[in-house]
Amino acid sequence: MNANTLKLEGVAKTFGVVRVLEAIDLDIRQGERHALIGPNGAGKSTLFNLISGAFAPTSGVIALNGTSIGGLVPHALNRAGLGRSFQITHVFDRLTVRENILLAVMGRFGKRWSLMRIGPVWARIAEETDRLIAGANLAAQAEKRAADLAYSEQRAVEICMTVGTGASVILLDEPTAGMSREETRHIIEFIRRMTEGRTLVMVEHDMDVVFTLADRVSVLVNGRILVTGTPAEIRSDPRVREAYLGDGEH
Amino acid sequence: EPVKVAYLTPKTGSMAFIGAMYDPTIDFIVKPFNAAGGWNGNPVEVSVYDDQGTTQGAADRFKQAVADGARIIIGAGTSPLAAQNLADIKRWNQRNPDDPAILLIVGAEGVNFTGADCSYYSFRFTTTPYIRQNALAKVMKETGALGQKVYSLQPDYTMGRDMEAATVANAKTYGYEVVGTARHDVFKIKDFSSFIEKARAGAPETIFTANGGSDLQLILQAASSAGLPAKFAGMFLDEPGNLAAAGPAALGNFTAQIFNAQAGGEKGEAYRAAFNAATGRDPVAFMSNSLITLTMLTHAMKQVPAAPKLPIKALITAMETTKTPWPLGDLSMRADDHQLQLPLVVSVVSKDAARKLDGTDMGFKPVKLLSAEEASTPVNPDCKMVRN
Amino acid sequence: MDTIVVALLNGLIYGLLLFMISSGLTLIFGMMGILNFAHASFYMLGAYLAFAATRIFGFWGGIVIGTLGVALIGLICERTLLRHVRRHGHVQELLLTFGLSFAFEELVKVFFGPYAVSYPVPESLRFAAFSIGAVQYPFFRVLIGATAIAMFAAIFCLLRFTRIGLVVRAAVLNPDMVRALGYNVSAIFSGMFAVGAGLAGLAGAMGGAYYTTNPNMATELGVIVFVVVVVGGLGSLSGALIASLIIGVLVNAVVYVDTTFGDLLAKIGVVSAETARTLLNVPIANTAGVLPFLLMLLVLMIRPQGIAGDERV
Amino acid sequence: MSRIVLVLLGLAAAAALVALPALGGLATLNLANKIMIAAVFALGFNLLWGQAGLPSFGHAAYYGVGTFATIYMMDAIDRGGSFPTPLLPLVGAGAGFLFGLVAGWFATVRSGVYFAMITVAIAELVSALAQKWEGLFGGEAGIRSIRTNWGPLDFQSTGSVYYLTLAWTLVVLLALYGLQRSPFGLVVRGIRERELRIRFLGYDAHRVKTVVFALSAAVSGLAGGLLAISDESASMVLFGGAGSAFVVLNTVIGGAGVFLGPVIGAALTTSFAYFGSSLSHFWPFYLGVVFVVTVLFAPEGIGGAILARWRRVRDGTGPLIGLGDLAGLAGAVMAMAGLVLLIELTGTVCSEAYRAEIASLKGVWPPVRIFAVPFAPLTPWPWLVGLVALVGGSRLALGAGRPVLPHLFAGRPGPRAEQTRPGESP
Amino acid sequence: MLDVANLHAAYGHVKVLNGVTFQVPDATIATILGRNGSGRSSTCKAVMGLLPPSRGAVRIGGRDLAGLPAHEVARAGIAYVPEDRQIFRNLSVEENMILGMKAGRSGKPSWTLDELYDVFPRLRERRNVKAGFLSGGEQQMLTLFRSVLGNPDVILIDEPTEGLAPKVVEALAETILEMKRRGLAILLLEQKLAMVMRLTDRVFVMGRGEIVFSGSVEAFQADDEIRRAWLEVS
Ligand SMILES: Nc1ncnc2c1ncn2[C@@H]1O[C@H](COP(=O)(O)OP(=O)(O)OP(=O)(O)O)[C@@H](O)[C@H]1O
Ligand SMILES: Nc1ncnc2c1ncn2[C@@H]1O[C@H](COP(=O)(O)OP(=O)(O)OP(=O)(O)O)[C@@H](O)[C@H]1O
Ligand SMILES: [Mg+2]
Ligand SMILES: [Mg+2]
Repeated sequence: MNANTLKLEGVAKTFGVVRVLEAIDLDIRQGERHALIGPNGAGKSTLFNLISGAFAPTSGVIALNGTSIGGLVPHALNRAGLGRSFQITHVFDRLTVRENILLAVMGRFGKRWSLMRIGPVWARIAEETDRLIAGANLAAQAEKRAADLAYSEQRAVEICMTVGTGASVILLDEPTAGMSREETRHIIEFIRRMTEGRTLVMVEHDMDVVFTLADRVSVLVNGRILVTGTPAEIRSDPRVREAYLGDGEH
Repeated sequence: EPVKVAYLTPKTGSMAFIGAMYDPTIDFIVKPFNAAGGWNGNPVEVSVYDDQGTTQGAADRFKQAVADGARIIIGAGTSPLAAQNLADIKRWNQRNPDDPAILLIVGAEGVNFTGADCSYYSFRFTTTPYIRQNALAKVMKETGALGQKVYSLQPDYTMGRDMEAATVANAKTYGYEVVGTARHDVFKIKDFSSFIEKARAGAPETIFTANGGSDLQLILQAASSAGLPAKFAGMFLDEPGNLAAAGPAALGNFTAQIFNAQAGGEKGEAYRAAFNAATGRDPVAFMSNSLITLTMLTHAMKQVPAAPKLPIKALITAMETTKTPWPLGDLSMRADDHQLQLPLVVSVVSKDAARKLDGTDMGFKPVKLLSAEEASTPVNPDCKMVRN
Repeated sequence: MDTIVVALLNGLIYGLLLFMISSGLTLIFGMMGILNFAHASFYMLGAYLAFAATRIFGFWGGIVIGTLGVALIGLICERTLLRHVRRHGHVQELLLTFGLSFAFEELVKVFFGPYAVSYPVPESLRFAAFSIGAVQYPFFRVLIGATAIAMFAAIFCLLRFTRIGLVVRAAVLNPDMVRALGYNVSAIFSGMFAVGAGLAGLAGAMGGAYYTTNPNMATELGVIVFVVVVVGGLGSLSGALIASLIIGVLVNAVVYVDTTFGDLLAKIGVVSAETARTLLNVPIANTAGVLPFLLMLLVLMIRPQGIAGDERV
Repeated sequence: MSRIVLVLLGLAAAAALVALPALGGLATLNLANKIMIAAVFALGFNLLWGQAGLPSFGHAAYYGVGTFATIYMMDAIDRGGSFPTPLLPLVGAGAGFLFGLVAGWFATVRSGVYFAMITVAIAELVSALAQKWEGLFGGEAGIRSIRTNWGPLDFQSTGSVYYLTLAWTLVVLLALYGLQRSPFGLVVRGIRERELRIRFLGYDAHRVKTVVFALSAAVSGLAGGLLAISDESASMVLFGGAGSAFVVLNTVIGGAGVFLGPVIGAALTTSFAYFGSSLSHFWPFYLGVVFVVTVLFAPEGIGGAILARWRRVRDGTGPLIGLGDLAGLAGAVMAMAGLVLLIELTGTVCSEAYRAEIASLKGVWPPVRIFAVPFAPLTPWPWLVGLVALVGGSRLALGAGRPVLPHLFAGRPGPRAEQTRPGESP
Repeated sequence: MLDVANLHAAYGHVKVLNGVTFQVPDATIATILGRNGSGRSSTCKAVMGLLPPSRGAVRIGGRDLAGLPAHEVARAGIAYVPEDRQIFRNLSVEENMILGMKAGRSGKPSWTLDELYDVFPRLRERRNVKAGFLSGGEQQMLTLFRSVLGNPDVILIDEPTEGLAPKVVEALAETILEMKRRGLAILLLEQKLAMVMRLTDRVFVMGRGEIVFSGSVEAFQADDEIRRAWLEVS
């Protein structure tokens, strides 16, 4: 197997005349946690959307485990091993927490057209669902409707779902947005636990989160990758300070 | 013990205007009949059932009517409704051979009712497009109004297709040339000006049409505003509302009418006056069919001898054999296909008509009254009636 | 040649009438996101109100009262009914107007009976505007066309050169934020709805006179206005205009086609001549009524946002 | 406790249903048949709407196709073909399924309003086809056939048709309930909530929607098959807009979000049409008003309102019927009575027959009879009474309803979830 | 000067504000701190009239605005920048800005489009793009500018730094200080303590729908008790 789980080569995107991304090359390694940072409007969300198949790249190749995933529709992408969460929470409001997560797990076990819950595989599905719910500290809320949860809990459900599909590569878009310091600390811990052994790519503006969670960081500026490196390297890179961090407390 | 009669008609829905016509006719015929003793002392009781203009509604009402004890069913709706009634009658009689019911079709003009679908237990009290076209062509030819070039503009369903076929078939008989035919979707075309322009290309003198309702009104409007010189010869111009809606565009067009007081002379005028005195209205269009149906029914009943329960078969026989007087001439029911034999009036819309209609200054001036024999067309060969 | 010109003109004018009716619908949808099922009912109410008023105020008085009266009815509907279901989303609004269309049709029958009423174009307006060959082209048709064009211009200016258009478009998605910027959203919504309804009322007052005024006129036109709006692109005014004209010309032009579907397919070589004569022997000219639906289906499959609609963000 | 009550209620209902032929007359049985057919149709429709969130405004097409297919099969049996009569509705279901598969594949490419418009277009085209293709659809006269007996089973009486319809209705209810509770049903509801999410969980949403559409069409077709058995005929009128409209009406009045909602709606509107039409020609207007009022004040439908009260009892937060409910109900009845009085008066006074009567009485306005009570239309009293009842009743209903209304709305998503979401069509 | 006195408000039956009282004088930046869900955003909504207050007063220039519809409140000179970037996605950037434009009530120096574009030039580049296509941070800035263009006397800014790159946060801070220089009364809701301490003149701490602390930055920093009880999670 290719060690580079997710590989981008020369990926570019233009909207009309606006060139948002130019020739992005990126290697995400098996099992690493990779953060994508950069100024507002640098193209981070766009890059995410390209990887997750929402748009097609104008040029370039995106490969997952060595095979191109360009042009795949979302469900095919998912089955190829890619999971994503959304910047704005996308839970199923009127389903219970358990049902939300069950949907993700069911699909992983190939029970997409099942009319009955018979057979040993359903025991495993239930077990896995319970495990995820417990992992997210949602056991007490399991039978509540997702819409009735607090925001941070919804985010947890969202991440559980993404993990629950068994994706090997997980994309998270600003997972801590809208959370207080305390909640953020909590969710970082949770993400770390849930994505153990998987490859994680995330966009985040909160440098605390980035520097505590990420193994490597890529800085995107004006549609180009400025630099990729460990948190320490990034923190001390003068170009990054200039373009992104400014002269604030970091 | 009253004789129960069920009158099935649309009172609501988009066909409600049909049912609204029939209200005044029932009491007008039935009251005097009951006053004179009814059927051997038993009054006739007519109940109106709203079939809502849908075939499902018609089926429901039929079941309700027979459950209520009616064995004489009057189907006063459009062809699809009458077809449903007919199917229900046939089923009923098949399942209840000892307790048969009959269907009196008031206004449906589909050829099949006295053709392929004719039945011993059903009677049709109106014409077919063939009969009307024949009458129109005959009279217009005689009076020189027909011309050499004829066009056919029809609604694209059974009746329109029959009218078109009749128009083409009669070309030789009445010495005209069909310069074109066109059919259109029913109640879907708002602007008929293209149809009019297309017709204009053949320079017809007469345009035959089986249209009614808003389609007819729209066609007349379009023709008049485009200044098309041809006249229309139609079946249903005298439905209430048409003259009002078409306005001056209606003038000069021909129609084959079931009843026209002026054409009936004194008798006709007396009948109209009596009806008007009782109901405040003149008998027009299918109102006349309803009057004919009820008149013939009550007249036939008089021929049926007393019994504990009205014997339906005897009623059928009486219906087939008696001639019923009617202001325009005698009415009879042809035994071979149960098609009404009736006199027809061909009239033209004119401001000189004796009676003005719909609050307009126009009315129907009779051109010629055809006797039942003159108006008749041969038995439909498709009708294979099983008489039992 | 003359025939072609007349056919084209007929098609265009019919298209303009369609636009007249559907412009209000487009406006209300494009601005407020309400798919107003009762819109064709407003058209019908316009015709009936004008008819009732004509007896007292004359033809022009009837047109004015038909327009304003329906605008008022629209206003009342918005204030007392629609406003209260808005927070439940567009489907609920759609259902409400669906129920209203049902009720309006029956209400008209309560007052005016089930038949068509006599609401003709007055004698004084029945003259030819000009003639093309043997054809005297009626003035009233031209008047309908001109009104529709004036209507387009007026709405276009309203939306383009005043801030109202912006405010309403913004308020559909974020009413609270627009309020917080200092705009009286509910007043503007009511006004917009009233204008949309009034436009349908005007179309009804004119169309009812030229065509017919009967209780089924809403149902007969109801679906076709939706076709116009969908084909044009939901909410796009110029799209609606283009779609109206296309549909108008198409349904008029198809009448002149003297061939059947079978022949057409046989000519291309898709089916055998035998099949053409038997199974597919449907003259194309007979399909004028269903053509708009075919067109709509086609547009929805190929270009779902319609001719001029943009992909909503 | 509540479960026992439910079971008892269910048993009582079942007993009443089985005993109906012995109790009711022919007309009652026929009404019951029509209610069940409408209920099955509405259940099929609601599978698409309530479960998958896809609003179809052209469902009559699948219903009609089911009816025609079944009639053709009945005809084949009549000519000596062998097919068990009790299974005839499956023919309708099969036809609906196949047609739904094709139509659904096209329609579900889009969502929201666009989806709705495609269903309308398909229905219109089918309706036009039925009008033009006389050979298959029988033109205006339609086509008919007859029920044949099967083995020892006699299907000639309305009673036997009733039992057959009842059996199939129960089968459909059970099957749909099972489907809703099944894992696949969960996927369908997920699509209703957030299709994009479902796709990112690895489900082929288009395929799922196509299948749901086809299933919904199949149930509608099955209802059409039941109609064919009951009426023994089919005509192009079935494809008209009225059928598509009524199924929406039934579902909304009953409540799309409640499993039995469509059944309640079907029962109400079918009986309303059945009895109403013999009482007043303006019954469709009243139905329209009931519909509008439901949408306004009980967006979850009557089923939703009942369910909310049931929950109230179960959770011990209130009585089954509170004082507010009673006042609201009384107000609604009063308002409706006032409306009926006003409309009947107006309708009669404006009618041609009445004007003719005035003419024949030489200008005297005869009393207007409403439910056998005479009213003098030229005095202000009947009008005033109607107006007062209408206005007062509405006030009572609205005022009394105020504390109740939040309960009615209980089922909707909270404000947080209501914010518009990107990537979703309106 | 914004003067909020004893404000109460509820979502349905759930009370969120239980008598909120505070003042923000002109040319002052005040910050409300508090845990998630303490009711800060609700305070802004209640002041604006978006969440109708059940009791209490909202005064500006002596006039009580409590209970008025939101558009009246806005016209009285209060602007609101919501936390959830309520940009008009279907309008272009410039149209969004135009919608915000409104003449101020007093003769205070007014803001112009160009001036704001200079603060964050990316928006100028994007002026004809539909706002829905903007990146998260661009949307955040647009929301702020749109309100500023209304030339308000009082501005309520809810979580402005959310999703902003650190460098843009600098520009934002600069803009807020400029507003203060032009005499606005500014109420800030913010989570980033460092930023708060740098900008603000006054600190309010909110807990359970009430103001539990009110004072200068120094007083706040000195009061460990308050921080522990109302801001940190044990
Ligand atoms: N559909 C589009 N049409 C035009 N421009 C677009 C479109 N989508 C994005 N853009 C532009 O592309 C640029 C990159 O946007 P993107 O959302 O990827 O930024 P980002 O890095 O995620 O920023 P942020 O951190 O602020 O969220 C932005 O300037 C945006 O305006
Ligand atoms: N629309 C709503 N309906 C019902 N409850 C709400 C609504 N909005 C907020 N709440 C509740 O009101 C309380 C206060 O919320 P508010 O948004 O004012 O808090 P906040 O201090 O701004 O928190 P945050 O840091 O999350 O923005 C919370 O418990 C929240 O759950
Ligand atoms: Mg982004
Ligand atoms: Mg907040």
